[in-house]
Amino acid sequence: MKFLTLFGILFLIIQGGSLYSEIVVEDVPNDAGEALMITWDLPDDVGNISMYRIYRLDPGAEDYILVGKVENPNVNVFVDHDPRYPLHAGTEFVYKIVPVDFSQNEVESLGTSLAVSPVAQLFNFNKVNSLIATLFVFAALIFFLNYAKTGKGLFIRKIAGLDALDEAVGRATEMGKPVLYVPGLSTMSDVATIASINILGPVAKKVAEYETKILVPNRDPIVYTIVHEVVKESYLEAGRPDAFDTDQVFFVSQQQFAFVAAVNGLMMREKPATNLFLGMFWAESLLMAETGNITGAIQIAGTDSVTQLPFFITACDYTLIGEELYAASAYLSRDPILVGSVKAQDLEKAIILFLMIACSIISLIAVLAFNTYAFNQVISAIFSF
Amino acid sequence: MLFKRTLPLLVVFVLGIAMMIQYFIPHPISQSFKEGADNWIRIIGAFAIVLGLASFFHVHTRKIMRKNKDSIFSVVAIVSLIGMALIGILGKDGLDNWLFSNLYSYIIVPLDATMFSLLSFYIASAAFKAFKARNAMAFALLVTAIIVMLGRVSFGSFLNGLVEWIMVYPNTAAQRGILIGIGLGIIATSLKIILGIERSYLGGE
Amino acid sequence: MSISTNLWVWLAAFLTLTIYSFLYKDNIMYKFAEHLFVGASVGWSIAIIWHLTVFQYIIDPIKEAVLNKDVLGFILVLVPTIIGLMYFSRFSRSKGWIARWPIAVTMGYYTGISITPSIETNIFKQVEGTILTSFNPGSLGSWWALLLLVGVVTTLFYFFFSVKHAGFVGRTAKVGIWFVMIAFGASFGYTVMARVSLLIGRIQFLLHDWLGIIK
Amino acid sequence: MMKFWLFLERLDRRWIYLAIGLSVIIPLIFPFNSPTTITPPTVNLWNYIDSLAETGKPLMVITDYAPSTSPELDPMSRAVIRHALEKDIPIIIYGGLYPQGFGMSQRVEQYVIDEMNHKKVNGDTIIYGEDWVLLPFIPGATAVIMGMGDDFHRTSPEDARGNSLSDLEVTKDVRRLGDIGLIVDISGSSLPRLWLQYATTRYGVPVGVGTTAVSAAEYYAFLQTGQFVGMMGGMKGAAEYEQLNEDLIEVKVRRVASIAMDAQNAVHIFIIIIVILGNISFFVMKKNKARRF
Repeated sequence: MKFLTLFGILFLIIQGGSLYSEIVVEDVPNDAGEALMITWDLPDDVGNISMYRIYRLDPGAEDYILVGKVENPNVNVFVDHDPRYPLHAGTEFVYKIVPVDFSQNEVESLGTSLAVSPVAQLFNFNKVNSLIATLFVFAALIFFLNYAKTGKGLFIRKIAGLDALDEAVGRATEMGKPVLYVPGLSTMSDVATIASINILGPVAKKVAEYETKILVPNRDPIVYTIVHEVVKESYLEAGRPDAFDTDQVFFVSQQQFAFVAAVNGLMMREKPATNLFLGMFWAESLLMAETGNITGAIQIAGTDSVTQLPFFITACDYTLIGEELYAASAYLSRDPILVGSVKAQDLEKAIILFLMIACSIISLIAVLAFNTYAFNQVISAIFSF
Repeated sequence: MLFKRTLPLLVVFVLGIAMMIQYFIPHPISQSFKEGADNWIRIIGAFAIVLGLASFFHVHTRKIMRKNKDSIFSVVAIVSLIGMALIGILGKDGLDNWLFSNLYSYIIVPLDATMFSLLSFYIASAAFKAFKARNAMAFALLVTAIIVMLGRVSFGSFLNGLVEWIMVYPNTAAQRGILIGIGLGIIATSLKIILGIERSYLGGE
Repeated sequence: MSISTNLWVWLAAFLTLTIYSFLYKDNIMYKFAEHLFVGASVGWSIAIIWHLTVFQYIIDPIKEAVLNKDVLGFILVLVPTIIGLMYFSRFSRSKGWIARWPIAVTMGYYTGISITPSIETNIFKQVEGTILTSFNPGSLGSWWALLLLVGVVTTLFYFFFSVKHAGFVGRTAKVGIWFVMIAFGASFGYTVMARVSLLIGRIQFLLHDWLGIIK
Repeated sequence: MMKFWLFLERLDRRWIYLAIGLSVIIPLIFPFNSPTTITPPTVNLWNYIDSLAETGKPLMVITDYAPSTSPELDPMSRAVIRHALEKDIPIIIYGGLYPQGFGMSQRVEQYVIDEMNHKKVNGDTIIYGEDWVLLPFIPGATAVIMGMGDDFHRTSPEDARGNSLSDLEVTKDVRRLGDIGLIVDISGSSLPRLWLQYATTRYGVPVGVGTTAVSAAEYYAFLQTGQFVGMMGGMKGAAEYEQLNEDLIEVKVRRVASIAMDAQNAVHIFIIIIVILGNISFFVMKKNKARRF
């Protein structure tokens, strides 16, 4: 259909636009077939026109319906994409453009278009950049997973907050007090929650080995279900399945501040020696961390919530900033495969750095030396969607 | 083993890849697949609350059984839960029931807002206790915080330009750096889950 | 203006004060309010899930499918309902693993949809905004844009994990940490006002709606 | 002196809590009218609204917020509505695209009417329908803006009290969104951008914004490009608007935002002082320890 319209346009160009009506309807690409673009030639008496009304004839309908208007007489393009008058892929629509003069009367129509149907695409070409990036990330991960199997290059730089985990759990053991672990306040939809669960496994195992108690309050019931299994499993791995008390991991409330009220109360009453806040947090970050300060607990936090990082940094002893939270499971386990994935992340970072610097230099050279903004358009074409 | 581990991992893989691919396909079939998946997740998630409730009742009945001075509060929690739920479910007009909405507006809303407002006390005490110029970087943090706070009060408007500059340049720069790192972390963690490399969430064998 | 005669307002005021009493120390009034809050909020969520999810997404669609003899529609609601019910296997000691199925569906869904948006909003958008597209040595703005680029680059260096933070990498990452600290100080100072507004709101409630001292 | 620093070093948090509580309560009961420096975004908004008096076009005030942000945003709605009523600019009060906003607009309306009717200067009272109109909640999200853009009366045939819009003085000539002089969206969310995108870009109605202190940062970019005619940012913005009302058109009422600003100033200054004192004590103690060992 698209080709037909293209031929139509070519035909009109060859004919000088005189034979048929000059209204061209084209499919808007890269969508679900929900939009059409209509263009028309401006009439000779533009000076007498105040606006255009765009009418559409739907298949099976008897009358044209008004789908929109263009209030500038010098504009000759309209995109029909209005949820009130939806278009459907595969059905044909006919358009009519009617100019309106300054006394609000409709004058003679500019004619009608050919019947055109919108097309639903199987691939959105505007997103080809995201696709390439996704494929690249995939490839990098798989490459480094295989590389990791050779056992080479397992170095990870020091992450102070994670080194302190051992000491923090040890302190709780010495004091005979529990460890409090809050796996964030979000659901599984935040990948930070998954990262936190990956850290919880080794931490719970260590706690079980030290014969200490771990308390894990939960806000989301699905997270609760998963966390419960993870902690139970860790006790099993540590060889102390009988020490696991099912109420150690519990559900509190889905209401954000009700959860905080309960956790703050718990901190005041149980006085955990160590508080670990890892995952996704919102405004409650400081409410919990300050209460933990009052009870004198050693606190380690980690989140990818940029707005809450400043509060954790001020109120906790150690804070994992953003990506450090995601690198934690590799750091703690030193599992070659997980370390490999951290290496893949580093490669991606290096490429991003290179792109940022190289694009800046090239576009500056282009602008300053050759006075052209062409490269800037290339950049925005690459990174926008 | 097949049903306990292999097939669930396969489900994660297939669904993960499918959700990724649908993002690139604007066709209505792909759109309705996404809508269907959204609905499924909503329905499946609704059942998990029952496990949450079981945990809630288990914890609190045990506290009541223990019969110490705090047992009474567990009674409060259970009674208010059951009361609120019954009024909301059985009450006339459903969620618009006057008692249900009054309980919401005069119990939950003020408690929520007051808990939230505790932050204004804690933000002050955290600043006092933690903003100490222990080293050059801590000094940088506390000086910026003071400048920005001064710029926000009525007679600090001479600092407006500086505050805006801090927010727009150094602040944005650091946030961008952190955000890019987080993006890579999210992608890597998601891929590890999809590929079955990280599987601790499934529990043991 | 005078003291409120509405009992509901008195209840809200009482609860507000019990929460503030926690600032002094943990006490029985706070414990009461805390447990009331937790219980009532879970009860509230249940009512909401009952009306909005159970009815809107399960019971009504099933009814509709049965009435219209729509087999596909029926199956499309029934299957997730069965998967959801699998969570209940956790109540059994030996069949607990069945709950892995709904968990697997949830994990697959969320990890699958998180990847591409992260590429776009966390990476592409941030990179595009950072690249220098023009530079005019006479304009201050250009130098600030350059500073922004330096800030992003150095901050990213801090997140290199598989390289030792020594020498060039170490020094660059250190500059990045400076940017991070300044940013954190700024956001901290910037947020104070919003938090104090919340307290003002509560105090206005107490003094105006409840006690009627202020207009 | 040493004792003082030692006291500070070991200061119990509860003294700080008490001081913060008092810094808020005292100014609310006994306002001390701290000076307000007026910034360009607020002046621009004020001037634009003021100039509507000459065109006779109505002003639409949208209360797009929920109770949680009302301490910051209510004073803005009140100040803007006061301004328009004083200058006889017809006002359409609208709760915005979400149901919660309607409750907010009702509350603000009631407050301003009470205040105006108490005053009764020159026996000049305000009349519903001639001076202002309250719109009901209309479901349909973005489609509502587009509907208003094409045909205002068809999208919202009646006001919140059941009168037909074509019978009311304020709205009878408002056939479409383009007949409105200015939209002021008061919101803590990203909704003002939606109004900008549709109302300004599609229908050519200028938009001004009132927003929370936190969101204000992201709107500066839009002000610089001139997409918004002006902005009130946070309580301070509202206080500035109240100041302009008082200075330029002599509105003398209780200045809610200015009073809240007193509390804000007190708390901010208090935090700055204790942080500085805390650092001095930190260094004095450190020096002292060094000397002792």
